[in-house]
Amino acid sequence: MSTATNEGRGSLIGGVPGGTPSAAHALLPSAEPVQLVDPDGRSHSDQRYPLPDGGRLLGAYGRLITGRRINDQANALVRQGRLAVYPSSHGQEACQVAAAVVLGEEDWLFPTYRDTVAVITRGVDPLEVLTLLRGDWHAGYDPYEHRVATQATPLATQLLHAVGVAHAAKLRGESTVVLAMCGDGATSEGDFHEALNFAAVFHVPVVFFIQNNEFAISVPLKNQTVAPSLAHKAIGYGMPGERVDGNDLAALLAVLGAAVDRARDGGGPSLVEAHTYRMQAHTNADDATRYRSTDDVERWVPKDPIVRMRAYLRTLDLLTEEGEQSLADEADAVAATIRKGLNTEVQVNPAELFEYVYTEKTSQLREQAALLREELARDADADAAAASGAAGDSTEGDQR
Amino acid sequence: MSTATNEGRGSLIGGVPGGTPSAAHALLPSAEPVQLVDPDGRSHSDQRYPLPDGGRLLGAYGRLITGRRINDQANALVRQGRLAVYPSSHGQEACQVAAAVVLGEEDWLFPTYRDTVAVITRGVDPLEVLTLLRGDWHAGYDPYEHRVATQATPLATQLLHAVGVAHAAKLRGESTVVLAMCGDGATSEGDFHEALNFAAVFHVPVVFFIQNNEFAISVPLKNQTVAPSLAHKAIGYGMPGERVDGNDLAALLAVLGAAVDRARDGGGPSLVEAHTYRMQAHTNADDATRYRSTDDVERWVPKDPIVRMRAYLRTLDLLTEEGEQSLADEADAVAATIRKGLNTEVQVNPAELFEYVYTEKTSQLREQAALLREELARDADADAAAASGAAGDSTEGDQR
Amino acid sequence: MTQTTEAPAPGITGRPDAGALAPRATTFAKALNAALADAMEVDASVLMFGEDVGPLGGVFRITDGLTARFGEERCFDTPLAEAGIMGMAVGMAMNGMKPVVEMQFDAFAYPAFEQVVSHVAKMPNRTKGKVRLPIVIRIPYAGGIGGVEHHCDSSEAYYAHTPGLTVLAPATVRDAYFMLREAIASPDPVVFLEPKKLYWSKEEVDLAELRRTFDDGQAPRRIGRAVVARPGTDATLISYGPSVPTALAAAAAAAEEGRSIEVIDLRSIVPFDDETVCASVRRTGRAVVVAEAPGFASVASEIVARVQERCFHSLAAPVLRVTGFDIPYPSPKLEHFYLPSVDRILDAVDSLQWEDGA
Amino acid sequence: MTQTTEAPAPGITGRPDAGALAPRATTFAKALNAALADAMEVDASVLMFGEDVGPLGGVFRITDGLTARFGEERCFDTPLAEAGIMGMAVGMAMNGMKPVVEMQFDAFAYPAFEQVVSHVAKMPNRTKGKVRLPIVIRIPYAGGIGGVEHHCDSSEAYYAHTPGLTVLAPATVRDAYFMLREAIASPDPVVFLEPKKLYWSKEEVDLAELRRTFDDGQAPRRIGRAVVARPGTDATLISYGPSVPTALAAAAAAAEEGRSIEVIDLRSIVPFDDETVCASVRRTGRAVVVAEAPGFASVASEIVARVQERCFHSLAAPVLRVTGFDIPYPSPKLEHFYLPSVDRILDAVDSLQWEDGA
Ligand SMILES: Cc1ncc(C[n+]2csc(CCOP(=O)(O)OP(=O)(O)O)c2C)c(N)n1
Ligand SMILES: Cc1ncc(C[n+]2csc(CCOP(=O)(O)OP(=O)(O)O)c2C)c(N)n1
Ligand SMILES: [Mg+2]
Ligand SMILES: [Mg+2]
Repeated sequence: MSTATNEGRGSLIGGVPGGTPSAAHALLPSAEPVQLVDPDGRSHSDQRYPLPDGGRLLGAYGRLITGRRINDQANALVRQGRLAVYPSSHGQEACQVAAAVVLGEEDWLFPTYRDTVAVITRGVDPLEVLTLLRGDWHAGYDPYEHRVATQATPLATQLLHAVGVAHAAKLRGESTVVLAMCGDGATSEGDFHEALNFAAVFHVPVVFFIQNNEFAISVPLKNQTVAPSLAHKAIGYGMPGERVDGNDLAALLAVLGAAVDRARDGGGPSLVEAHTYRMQAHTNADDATRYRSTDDVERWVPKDPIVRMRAYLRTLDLLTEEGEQSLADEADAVAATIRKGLNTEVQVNPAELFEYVYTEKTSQLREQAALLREELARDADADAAAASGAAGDSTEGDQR
Repeated sequence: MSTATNEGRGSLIGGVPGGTPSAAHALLPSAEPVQLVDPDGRSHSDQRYPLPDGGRLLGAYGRLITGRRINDQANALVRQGRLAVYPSSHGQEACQVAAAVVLGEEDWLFPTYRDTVAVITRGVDPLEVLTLLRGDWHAGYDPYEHRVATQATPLATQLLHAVGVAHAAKLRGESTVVLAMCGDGATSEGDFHEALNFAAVFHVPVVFFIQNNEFAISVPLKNQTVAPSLAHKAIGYGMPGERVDGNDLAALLAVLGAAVDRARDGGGPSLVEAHTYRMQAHTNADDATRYRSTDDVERWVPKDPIVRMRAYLRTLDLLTEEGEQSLADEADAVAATIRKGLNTEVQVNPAELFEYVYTEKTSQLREQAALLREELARDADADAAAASGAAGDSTEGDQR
Repeated sequence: MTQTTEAPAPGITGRPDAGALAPRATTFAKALNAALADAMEVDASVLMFGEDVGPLGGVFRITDGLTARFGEERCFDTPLAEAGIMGMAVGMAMNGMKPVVEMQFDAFAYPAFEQVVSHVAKMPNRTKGKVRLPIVIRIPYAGGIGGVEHHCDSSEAYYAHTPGLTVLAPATVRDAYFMLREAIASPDPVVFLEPKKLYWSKEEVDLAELRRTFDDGQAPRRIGRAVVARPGTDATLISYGPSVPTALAAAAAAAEEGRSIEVIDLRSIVPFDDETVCASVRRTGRAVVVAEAPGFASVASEIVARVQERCFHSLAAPVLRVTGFDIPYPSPKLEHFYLPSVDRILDAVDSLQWEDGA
Repeated sequence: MTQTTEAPAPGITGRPDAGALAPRATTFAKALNAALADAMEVDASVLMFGEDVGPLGGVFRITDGLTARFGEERCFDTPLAEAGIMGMAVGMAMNGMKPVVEMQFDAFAYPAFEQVVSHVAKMPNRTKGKVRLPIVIRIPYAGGIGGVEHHCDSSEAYYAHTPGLTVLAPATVRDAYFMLREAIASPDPVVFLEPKKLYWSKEEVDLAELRRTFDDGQAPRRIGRAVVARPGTDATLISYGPSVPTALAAAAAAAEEGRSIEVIDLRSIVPFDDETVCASVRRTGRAVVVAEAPGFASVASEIVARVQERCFHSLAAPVLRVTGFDIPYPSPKLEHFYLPSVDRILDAVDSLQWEDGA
């Protein structure tokens, strides 16, 4: 009916509905996911997405090696009981790395529980990231330090926060771009829909990045959607959708990089779906054999993101044997830091339970904190009596 | 990646994601809304949608006349204080009528607060329909009698109920189709998204019917979405979307009829967007001059659904002067019934407040009902004393 | 915690406010509107958004004129999605803004419940206070206006039970102004409940004077501070929001029968002012809690529980409740049977075992 | 309302159940699984759906084997959307089915809150009982399992405050079985709270015998019926769900100190069994309510309020509460500071003014 396009650059409210059929079709993703380097390490050219240069690929490849090492290390620590639970991104590290490295310092990353590697790649201290999963009570890191939101657990809720952060930045005229991650399962939640629609209507710089790893715990993609692809949802919000091989680091850097550039240039939000696979169980607590065969998983082994990027870089002599060794050493160093950090017990202070619920404790919380303090003091006295020592100090825990 | 199509006919779980580009494009709506009879009453042929035959059009036209009369009558009753509030569908009657008449007896209709005319067209007693708006406490009609759900107020919530009704029917092997209505504003709610996705994944026979009347109270469509059209959302769920001129009764009958047939034949859900306009304020309580000009509204006057259908039918001599008179008389009769019915005061029985909250009253509700009964008895005694009569009966109100 | 030293609030009866210059009749709605406008003027990070709050000015006109005055970047309509509104507010608050959002009616806030409970209430704690969320959630609230289903819910218990939220309900025009200003200034998320039936109530107040008082830091704190709305000696009525005028009317009626009833207007449900409430009950020895919401597991239950825990030996009778019934909010023709009424309150007061040894 | 005549439930300590034949150690989880299977077998309209409840059998394996046994049309996975699950359940229940839905964890039920409050709870009333909604909402519930954030919420107050919902929380293996069967058979919507920490608790029960008892209509009604889980004379502990074992342990410890404590297991939060609770408190004269949820405006508040309203003159001391603090549920390393503990309960009992004239 209307022929206006949906480019609302610069205005707070985006374009108007309508649009010519061809303009509309431009919002649809390509029929096949963008791939620049295939599983055998051969590169393919793509008209829209130039291959990132060797230096960039090599740098990102290093993060890939470290990312894999972090996943392996965390899994080991779970087995040793030093981490409560770990949702591994094993096999998805190319997505993790790309999501972090395409962003500038002024940008924000909104990760989920599975995106620990992305968060660390962005610069957050690994020990801080693992705080919560060690049993401490808070999310671990200061979101403002590296502009990384806390790893969201309630699915898709964070996508709306991402829109809000971008909206605030836009209102202040800042050039911040927000990259918000979610899984294939999360796309079914109402908050996914509302986030994409708000982003489009307010024309804010958010890149929605779906890691489609074909499972939501035990539920396969076909029970999640029967759409041609998840990226086909974008047109319903009037934003472009794109599909990318989620195990192809080069393609991810290119496609996500273009989406970030577009957003920064006032082109508004977009949706990128990466096709990847969850190689391990949902978490260590999950038993994946109940719902998928090892054959299914095996089929994805040859598509591993590290294998192909290594082959590509080695073939071009961008990566040498020594280079590999030094990347492995770097990765080992990070793993060692994690291991060492997790060897020291988390020190928790129960008084902190009441400290941050409100900026200033309510009288109710003051009473409750006092109750706990008394209990602890009594316990301490009893312990002290038992050990015939003295332990009056702990009563002061919440006085700061 | 995968080339399977998303046709999952017959299986409980629909198809798998993926699909060839051309198959995917088939899910997109036409570039322009389907129109079979233009505002001047001229018919146009459309390859996909044959014009309904004259008898069918004439029958539906009669309902259109009655529908308009109901809207006018209800508005008048609001002005007289006999109805609390009335969200009129003035100008949208073609949508209202078509939604009701394309369904068979075994089918279900899920209307919103604005769809009173659709509900009455489906056969529900007008006085029952207006029960709630008169100030009585319940929805007025038995949803099972005509298979019409209660008129939903919380936006988009009913779309999920529609999916559930269709799903249950499908599990029992019944041929029920469900037509679920909502407005353009409601498409922004998370429940809209979840309903369409559930319908597609479970491949259930639901026709989602959006009356895009360009406003959600004061909010114009452009602040609701920047998608090429609302029907473009369908592809994101893997179902076909279609657009239709919402003031063209013939096109509505054709398009909705085809969608219902498709659903009944196991073709799964689809989404139909009708382009229409809310000619009056949101409800009588709203002041539309605060957010739109009379000019905007005037532009839609020539597109009135009655005017064009009348012109078409008169031109073809399907409608005669006497025919018109008798339709007007029918409409008057319905209006008179409504007027008369609303002249008698609603009789409310406070004891009923506690009757239906649970199948069997909890002991808590028994106590609360008793408290109210005592109060009323005391009041009655006081009244009786004042009038020196007797009024013991009212204490028995909740004993049934 | 000390009780506010301010004089009892004037109630909604329109008693002239002695302190104000050039008073004139001002509605509760207008006071809220002025509070929003003043807050937006003094702080550029204050934003107002929601459904129909832009050009229309909100279905209750609380945001009237704000878009015209501050531009559509500061007061704007969103797509129709409450979780979206709430979630976007979280992000904006994370990034330096002070969003005030309107949920169009109480029952239409429920789609946002996950965002409220899992994020608005908990994000500050989750981040050790690094991320504060200075969000105000304005909710036209409760009944008594002859509204149809979904338009009259009293939803305070859901919020009051959720740690991390401040929950306020003003009952007077002055409090409407000061409490909304205070809510917007608060670094913590506030659920701000606006009793619909009081929107059109009036008081003689001078809004310019209120603004000066607030901007000068002279307005006594109201968050966490109850107030004695009417002093009395024989029993205490504890109420908030829409029930305050009903409680005051009941106290006035009781006075005619020779009973001196104290009325407490909580104003702040969370934090709760134990001190003011308990001081009153210890003095009077009798208490009735009045609230519109269904009584079961409600804020009224909490008040009863706290009062008997803290004032047990001062009580001459059990603490009673006059609340809504445990049923869905009824339709216009029936709501008066449901709502706490003066008679029902007086009945409750009468049953407070006034006879010796009863 | 009369109290059930059945003997006190055996608790979770695994005491043998005298009435059962061939008893063997059965977990709470297994009893729930059996109840679902048995209900699905006797009634073809019973369906089970939710997230991961199909081939996986649910993250707690409560639906283990149901898809294999009854087919994917009767027990199936849905897309990941809780409002969707709940809304579809409403439609299915409208159209002749008895849906049992699983919310994966308590906090993940919040997206469905609008559907629960505005439809599940109210549709029957709205339609004058024409549309009944025999839906069971199963919620793995509360803490004590060392779970991370969002996985340990005690959300019962939200549901108990909402008229129209039946709210149940079993504490024993037998009750888990019978109450889930009863919930599925109920024509009204039921929020069925499954204390996670009890999933692995065991009792010697014969599931086949339980099934016969239920199918023969011999199982005494449990909806609306509390039970005395341990008799005593000096004070009453009122608890439900995950707090029952803690209360029983406290009573056992008190017994060693010479105090005879009665423990009530509510089982049914809504409807509430005033009779059983008040009979006990009138006998003992003292009461402490024990519950995991934050105490403010909670079910515990309600119990305190009701008991003091109804038993005021029997009370020797105020009714006290031992509840969770008014803070977000803490992390694994800190949850033991938060949860009601035996010591905290004993402290509360000790403070019930046992000295004359205190
Ligand atoms: C609102 C909500 N519902 C349910 C859950 C429980 N849950 C945690 S992860 C998960 C599966 C998510 O799948 P997906 O989005 O594909 O992400 P992936 O785990 O594959 O990375 C579920 C159901 C949750 N965290 N939040
Ligand atoms: C969940 C919810 N939020 C808000 C409202 C208040 N409300 C009632 S109608 C309406 C506008 C709906 O617009 P649309 O869906 O386009 O339908 P129309 O009124 O145009 O028929 C709003 C915001 C509601 N009923 N439900
Ligand atoms: Mg996934
Ligand atoms: Mg509309």
